[in-house]
Amino acid sequence: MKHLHLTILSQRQVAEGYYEIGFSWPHDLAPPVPGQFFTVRVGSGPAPLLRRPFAFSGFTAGTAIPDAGTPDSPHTGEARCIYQKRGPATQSMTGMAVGESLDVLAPLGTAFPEHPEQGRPVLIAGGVGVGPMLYLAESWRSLQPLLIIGARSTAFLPLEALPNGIETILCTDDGSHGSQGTTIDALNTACSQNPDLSDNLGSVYACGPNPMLAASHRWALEHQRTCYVSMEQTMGCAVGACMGCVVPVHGPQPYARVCMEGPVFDSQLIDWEGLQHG
Amino acid sequence: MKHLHLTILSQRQVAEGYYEIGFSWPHDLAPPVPGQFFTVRVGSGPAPLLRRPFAFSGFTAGTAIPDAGTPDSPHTGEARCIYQKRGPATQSMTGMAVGESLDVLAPLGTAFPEHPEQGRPVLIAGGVGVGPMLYLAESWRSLQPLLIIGARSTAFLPLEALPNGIETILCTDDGSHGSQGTTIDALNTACSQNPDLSDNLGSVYACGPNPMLAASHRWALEHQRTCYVSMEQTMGCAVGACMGCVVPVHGPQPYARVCMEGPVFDSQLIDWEGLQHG
Amino acid sequence: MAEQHTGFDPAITIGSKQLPNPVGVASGTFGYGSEYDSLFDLDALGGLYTKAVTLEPRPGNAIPRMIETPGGLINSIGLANVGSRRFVTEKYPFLSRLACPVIVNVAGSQPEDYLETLEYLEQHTDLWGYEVNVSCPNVKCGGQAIGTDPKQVESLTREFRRRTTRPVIIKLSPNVTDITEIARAAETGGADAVSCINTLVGMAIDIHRQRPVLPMATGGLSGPAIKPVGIAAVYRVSRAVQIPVIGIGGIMNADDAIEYLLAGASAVQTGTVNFIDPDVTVSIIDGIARYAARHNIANISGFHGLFS
Amino acid sequence: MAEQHTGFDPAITIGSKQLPNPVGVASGTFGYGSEYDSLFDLDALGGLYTKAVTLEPRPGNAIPRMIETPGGLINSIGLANVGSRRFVTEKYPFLSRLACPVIVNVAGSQPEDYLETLEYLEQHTDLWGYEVNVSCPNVKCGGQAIGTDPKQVESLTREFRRRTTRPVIIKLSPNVTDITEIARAAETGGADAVSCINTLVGMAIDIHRQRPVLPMATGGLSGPAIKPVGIAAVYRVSRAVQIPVIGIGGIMNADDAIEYLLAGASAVQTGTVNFIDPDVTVSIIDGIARYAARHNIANISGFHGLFS
Ligand SMILES: Cc1cc2nc3c(=O)[nH]c(=O)nc-3n(C[C@H](O)[C@H](O)[C@H](O)COP(=O)(O)OP(=O)(O)OC[C@H]3O[C@@H](n4cnc5c(N)ncnc54)[C@H](O)[C@@H]3O)c2cc1C
Ligand SMILES: Cc1cc2nc3c(=O)[nH]c(=O)nc-3n(C[C@H](O)[C@H](O)[C@H](O)COP(=O)(O)OP(=O)(O)OC[C@H]3O[C@@H](n4cnc5c(N)ncnc54)[C@H](O)[C@@H]3O)c2cc1C
Ligand SMILES: Cc1cc2nc3c(=O)[nH]c(=O)nc-3n(C[C@H](O)[C@H](O)[C@H](O)COP(=O)(O)O)c2cc1C
Ligand SMILES: Cc1cc2nc3c(=O)[nH]c(=O)nc-3n(C[C@H](O)[C@H](O)[C@H](O)COP(=O)(O)O)c2cc1C
Ligand code: FES
Ligand code: FES
Repeated sequence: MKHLHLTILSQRQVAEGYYEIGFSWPHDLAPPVPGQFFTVRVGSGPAPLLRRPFAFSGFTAGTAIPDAGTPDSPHTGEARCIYQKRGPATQSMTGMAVGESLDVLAPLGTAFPEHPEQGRPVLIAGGVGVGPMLYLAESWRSLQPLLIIGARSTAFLPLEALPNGIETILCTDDGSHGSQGTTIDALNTACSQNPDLSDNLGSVYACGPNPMLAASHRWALEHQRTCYVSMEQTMGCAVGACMGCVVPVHGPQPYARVCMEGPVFDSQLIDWEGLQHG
Repeated sequence: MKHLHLTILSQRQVAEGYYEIGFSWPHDLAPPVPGQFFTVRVGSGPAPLLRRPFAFSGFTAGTAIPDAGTPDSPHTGEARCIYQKRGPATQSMTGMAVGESLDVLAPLGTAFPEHPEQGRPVLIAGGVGVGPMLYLAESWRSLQPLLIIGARSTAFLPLEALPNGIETILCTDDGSHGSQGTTIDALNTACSQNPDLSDNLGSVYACGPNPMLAASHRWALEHQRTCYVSMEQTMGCAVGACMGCVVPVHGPQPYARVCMEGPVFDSQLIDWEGLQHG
Repeated sequence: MAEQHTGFDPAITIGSKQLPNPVGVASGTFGYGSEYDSLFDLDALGGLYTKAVTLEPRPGNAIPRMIETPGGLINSIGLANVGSRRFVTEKYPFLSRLACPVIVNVAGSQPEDYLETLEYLEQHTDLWGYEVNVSCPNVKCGGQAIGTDPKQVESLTREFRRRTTRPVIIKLSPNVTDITEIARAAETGGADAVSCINTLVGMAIDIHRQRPVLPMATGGLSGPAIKPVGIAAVYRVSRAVQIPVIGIGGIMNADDAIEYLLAGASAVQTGTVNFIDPDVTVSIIDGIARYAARHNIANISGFHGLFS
Repeated sequence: MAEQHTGFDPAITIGSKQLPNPVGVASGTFGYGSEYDSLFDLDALGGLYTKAVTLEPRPGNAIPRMIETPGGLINSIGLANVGSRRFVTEKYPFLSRLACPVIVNVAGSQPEDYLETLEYLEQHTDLWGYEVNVSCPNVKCGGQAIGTDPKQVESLTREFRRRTTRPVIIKLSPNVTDITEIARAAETGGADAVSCINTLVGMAIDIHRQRPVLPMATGGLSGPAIKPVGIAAVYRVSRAVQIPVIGIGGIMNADDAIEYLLAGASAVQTGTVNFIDPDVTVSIIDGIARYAARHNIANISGFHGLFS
């Protein structure tokens, strides 16, 4: 993990309130992998104060990027992230221009497993969880993942950023795009319409709001699949030092750190009961 | 005095670290006069927190400005200010673009006297005090004011913003432009080189750092002229409510408020001794 | 300007009187009202708390008197005011014409000063009530020296109580080990409400001149930086006493005010924000009413009921 | 990286030992060091204060544990730590290899817990010294409950003193009426230094869910918002005791650290800023040295001498 000053290479809106930002990556640092995240310091004043964590949504290796990095350590790749405009920090990020510097701590956290278990991986995404699932889908392209993305309504689906050639089911709460209902509803419908699919599906990977993660976990349990979830929690240090970002887990320790042991966890480890009270 | 949302009409750099910003003015509000000031709320977060005070450096009446004000109350004038980039608020102001909205409380404070006493008025300016003196010089153009502007060195002189057709003496601490020395040195030199000038000079008007104001006051005393100074003090409310911006004065009350009784004071009223300790 | 939202009664009972709505302006940040008169309709306020009034005029502290800090403001005004007599002749005439409750913030060096000021005001004015400032950190005696001692707070409150039937509000200092102890002392002494909090003791140093920025060294810290301290104080105090608590500290907008009401405050005061957004109270009053309507809150206790 | 600036000796004597320079990292914001190892050279630190260590492991408080406020951070970690035994086996090996002073922040519920932890650490480690956390606002017993009572502070300090010749530093709470009284109690008990301040009691409310954001309701407020409170505390405490004062609270950069040194601190600790700018200590150490060189300051007391 390094404290980096990277160069913004791209920024575009991908859905209502959602943006994709791309920034340079040092040639001598291992590329980020799906599930890992980084933190950004926005501005230099006392507010917003804390660094903000974001998951990587993609990475493109490349050739040296002009004016990014130093001659000794040129930047050769582009890392990307899809973020939602929520409060002061993300608001301010939408105003950052190509060429500006981004203060980044990266790469952080425990990624998704490098190889999925047998079968077509099922990737379930919603809200700010879409970014990492797009990256995971891309990296497992050859394994024919099934990607399911849910949103409140059409406008919030990152249609601009969807991958080509990956089977993707979209669903919305209001039915304005794809089927109406949750991602799990969509998954169940797909399985019941196509029993072959159901048999072919392997383990489950989810990132999104906690209720979506809990539902993915329950679905996986019922269908005897493994499930990995990528969790969120307000962070202090993001490097494992402050014990601020913990979630309740089963096991000898009552809590695990989202920034170190996570953000990706085997869903069986999570104490979903305990989490609800948080 | 009103709480206004004005439209930025212009912004340009006029010297190293100095900028001139222009913004719309409601048709139904009296134009600001030289010596008056306004306060700006920069950003919407907890820092910078307080509104920042700035003096008007000019005003141009005009016709309705598109997209400024409302149909009921169109904005028809442009008010201007010259400001120095110092800390967070002014730093952030340099990034504001034409068309953006400016949160302004204006007009505030007691102006320079509308008419000068007999003779050619002497206007002494330095640093962030240049703006209001340019406005005063402009408004007294027909009275042939003598404008003296001092700066550390050439780069800090607002050469871009100087008025045409007004006798202006420039001086710098390092002699890189005009004579070397203070504004009072320059004034003395001019007087000794041209005794006629000396006789013709009327009252003195000064805005700039406190030592410059004190020197102007002493010069005026020695030469039996009236002197008006425009003072600075950290402000809270800027409307006379908090007693935060006071300066020590002679008279029944020990302090006067820069935002109400000032910023322009008859220099004889100021307790220059007491001010030094502040 | 504030819309009417049916079903929500914004009034709050304090002792024998009512505040028409929960949003007042804090002492020292609103002068004597007239300064803000051209900016909005002062009659809409749920309380106008004047700058501290002392028996005799006070020049206030040496300059500079203010310095901005991260998210905050340190002031060292030092109870600068025209004194009780000139208050009555110069400031009261304007205030007496306002429809909103006018509360004079009373201060002094000795308990006797407070009481003489009170007696003078009782004789020469017809105010809504008094806020007793036993929490000013910017003066050597009086103020905080009294407000950190429960015995003195109780006895001063009792003396106020004996001399007036108008609401008596004790303004608490956060610079104590246990603010609930002071609040209970005020309640025992007969206070109708407590306001909390006054400023925190704070200081800034000029590293270029190697000396304190403020000549008195320390001053009072206010503004958004202290909101968490104010919320914690109100939460604790409102659970320790039966009388209403008026929440103060770092309120910048309606959401902040709602935080205070949920924490247990029955009313709030805006302080530093009046310098930043001088007509913000209008939108805070409105924002509270909208929130109440959205959550079917019938009156201020409804906020407390909703809180878990 | 830090340049050498001739003429300035950055070392500070605390009891029988020296800190090599005045910039340490505050307890709870730097884990047990290893977390930051890849970011900069920890050996350059003027002190590494560990997360609180208690006799037995502690899970810490319910979640969420953190919330950002204007210019600040409220935490409710609740002394989550692996306990003294696992500290020795899991954390100490890394720490023992560092060249910088390692100070364990000791906490507990009862005075006995503190002392047993101390005795265990004395037997199993060779640390630079101890910082006694009698100021944690996030636990029901221990912590602040002890730190607000001068008698308990004095006696606990005395018990530490009897059991170790290493530096004993008492960490003071700002949540008291008179912090100098507590500092003097620590000095009387035999402390080698005091650190000040720990966090302020603060609270935030979730107005959408009508409940405190933190399950424990209140937490500890840190960050730039509290810097003025920390500066005022150091200014007062350093004038009330003879032992060195270690300044903490809201330091974000070298200028802030210099403010503390001028106010009377002999050293400083960076807390929340480690989350924001994890290698900031490098530039703070350098910035202090530059300032000292510019003002011909020979050593840390030179900062105090310059102050008027
Ligand atoms: C591991 C991880 C990965 C994430 N990945 C993404 C992503 O790919 N795209 C994306 O849009 N968002 C992501 N988030 C969420 C993102 O961090 C927040 O949206 C962002 O911090 C909001 O900041 P703000 O100032 O705009 O809003 P705020 O007003 O500060 O907060 C809005 C919401 O974000 C939460 N939040 C605020 N600060 C933090 C913090 N320091 N840590 C965690 N949550 C915080 C708040 O609790 C609140 O609910 C991720 C969070 C985590 C923990
Ligand atoms: C009546 C008056 C008229 C002024 N006119 C001009 C002008 O025409 N052009 C111009 O460039 N500047 C003017 N100033 C000064 C201007 O207000 C400050 O430069 C500005 O506030 C700096 O803000 P900052 O955040 O950029 O810097 P900061 O880092 O906040 O401050 C830099 C300096 O400005 C002073 N300052 C900060 N806040 C305030 C405040 N609220 N009130 C007064 N001083 C403050 C500080 O003491 C410090 O010395 C005027 C000030 C006053 C009182
Ligand atoms: C400039 C200034 C002057 C103040 N004067 C007084 C005063 O005279 N009496 C008093 O009780 N409180 C006084 N206060 C404290 C405020 O009334 C209020 O309690 C405090 O500022 C916290 O609220 P805020 O964070 O909203 O500003 C003053 C505060 C400021 C900023
Ligand atoms: C997340 C967090 C955890 C903390 N844990 C401890 C602790 O275990 N022991 C302790 O004495 N102080 C603890 N503190 C207090 C800090 O050491 C420091 O005193 C405080 O944060 C003020 O400094 P700052 O404003 O620079 O953060 C903690 C602070 C934070 C933010
Ligand atoms: S954010 Fe500090 S331990 Fe995870
Ligand atoms: S700034 Fe408040 S009285 Fe002048």
